[in-house]
Amino acid sequence: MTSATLFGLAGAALVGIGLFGMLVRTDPLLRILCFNLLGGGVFLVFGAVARRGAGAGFGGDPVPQAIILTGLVVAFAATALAVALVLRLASAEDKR
Amino acid sequence: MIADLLLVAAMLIVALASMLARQAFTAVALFIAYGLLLTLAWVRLAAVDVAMTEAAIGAGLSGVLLLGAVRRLATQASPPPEQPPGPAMTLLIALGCAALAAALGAVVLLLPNPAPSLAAPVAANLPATDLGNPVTGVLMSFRALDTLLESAVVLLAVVCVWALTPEGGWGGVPGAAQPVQRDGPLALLARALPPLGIVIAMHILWVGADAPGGKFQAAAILAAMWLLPWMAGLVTPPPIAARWLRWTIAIGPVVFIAIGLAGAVIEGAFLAYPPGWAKPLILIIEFILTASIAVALALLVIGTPDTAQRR
Amino acid sequence: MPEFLLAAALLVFLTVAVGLVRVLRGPSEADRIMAAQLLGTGGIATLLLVGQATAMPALTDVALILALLAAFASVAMARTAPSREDEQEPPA
Amino acid sequence: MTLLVDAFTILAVLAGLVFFIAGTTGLLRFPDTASRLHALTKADHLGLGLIVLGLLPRAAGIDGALRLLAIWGLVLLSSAAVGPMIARLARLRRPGE
Repeated sequence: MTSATLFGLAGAALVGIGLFGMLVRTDPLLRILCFNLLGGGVFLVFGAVARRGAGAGFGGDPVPQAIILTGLVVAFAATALAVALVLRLASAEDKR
Repeated sequence: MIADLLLVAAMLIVALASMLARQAFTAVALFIAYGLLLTLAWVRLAAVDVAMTEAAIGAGLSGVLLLGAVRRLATQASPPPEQPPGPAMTLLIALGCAALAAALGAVVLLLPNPAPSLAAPVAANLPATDLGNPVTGVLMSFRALDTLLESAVVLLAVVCVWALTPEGGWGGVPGAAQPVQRDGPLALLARALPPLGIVIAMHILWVGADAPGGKFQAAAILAAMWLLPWMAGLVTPPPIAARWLRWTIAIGPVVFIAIGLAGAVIEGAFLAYPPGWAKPLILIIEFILTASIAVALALLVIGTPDTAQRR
Repeated sequence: MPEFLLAAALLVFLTVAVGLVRVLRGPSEADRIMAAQLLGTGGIATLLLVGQATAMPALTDVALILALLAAFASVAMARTAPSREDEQEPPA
Repeated sequence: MTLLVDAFTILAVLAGLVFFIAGTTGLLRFPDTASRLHALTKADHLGLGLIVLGLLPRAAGIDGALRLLAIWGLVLLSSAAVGPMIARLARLRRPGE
């Protein structure tokens, strides 16, 4: 087994772990955290695809790598919005 | 290979422990460790640009964002907890998640051989951009539209976070007030680190054209260097009504679109760069986007304006 | 020489990975922060050794970012924990 | 000359490794938070410092060496700032434990 496959399989397992946490945990903050664990898994699977596409003197296919990079930033933006929603919900609850 | 197995085992254990942690703080501490391990995994996958972004955003900014939320929620009455699923349901969910993971694993094992790759076309067309880093080439030229949309997503996220402002707080100072610490270890770091961090961010941005690095990594470092003095209570963020603040986060996408439209007029395609102008135009976009994204990322961590804290 | 540096990198990583037990077990927040910090430092050392062994100077830049952001995350952790000191710590 | 440099690197990196192993052992085995903090800072300061020292003569040019030193300086600075914060945290918690 190549190390790309190994990391791809790890990514698949992380998707499972993250999804389970999102469905089972009840604390909204921990759900957001599990969403990020899941995201890491998805990116790793894609990273394995990029590594397998190594060629032309590059260690990996630069196109999926660039898209993972974009994805990381978008995932952060989504996380920040989700956290802001949770905090707003808690402060609304606080006033009641 | 031994190193990879060790890394994968550590990653899975940390992820599992983070998912199962009883306290939010423990979960976030483990999540930061997970980000550090992922950084090493990206290096092993020969994706150094991604490793840098993971170190800056995955381990750094995301962790601090979640920690800030833990801190704020600790002082507030939390909404009534939801009922967790019962044991039978939990088992069912576990089986479903395991099936999904197994299916994804099968996909990984059944990937076509030889792997389809765009590495060769990228290598063939990279000289036209005068760039040495293929990932920057993809981000700024071959798939520039994705990067443009992404910068718009970050801007939109800031607008959405601001839109959650409670009644009467609009236009105020974003985020919770931070306890002021004029001296002590945090103030020391908040004063000593930013000058060094700004130099490093500029270095990462500059080498990004030819070596791993670039605007996202640089922007994340700059955001962290603004957040440190904010956490120490040494600086107050500008009120969100400030014009210059709004212009700063918008100018990156605006310049990107303007250069794209100029390409449509001159070269006949949106975001097409005239021959010989690719590198200077890319560098202009990168520099301006870095400033916009850095401020936007920091504002995302700082959060929604509070009614309690007004100018 | 590259073989020696790679072996050293593996050993450093193995050591800090064992240190992860402290993040898992705690018992106090301070212990978890320390273990996370050790992982950061160990990760930096690993990156530097691998970068030198495989002639990838860009890994030094990754280590540089890691050093900056790990410091940032560590102070955020150390600052977040005390606000919860009145809470009961469940036995680990 | 290269032999000398190699010997220097091997010695310094090995010494750094010893501090990493000692730091982790201390973190795992020491009975209370304060002594564990003591063990951790040894790994942070000396472990990484010695590895940086060992790699310094092999660095690519002045800027490579500067980057290595900057990394060590950053870790020293952050450790110096986080150490007291952790110690305060440990002291605050002690009565409750």
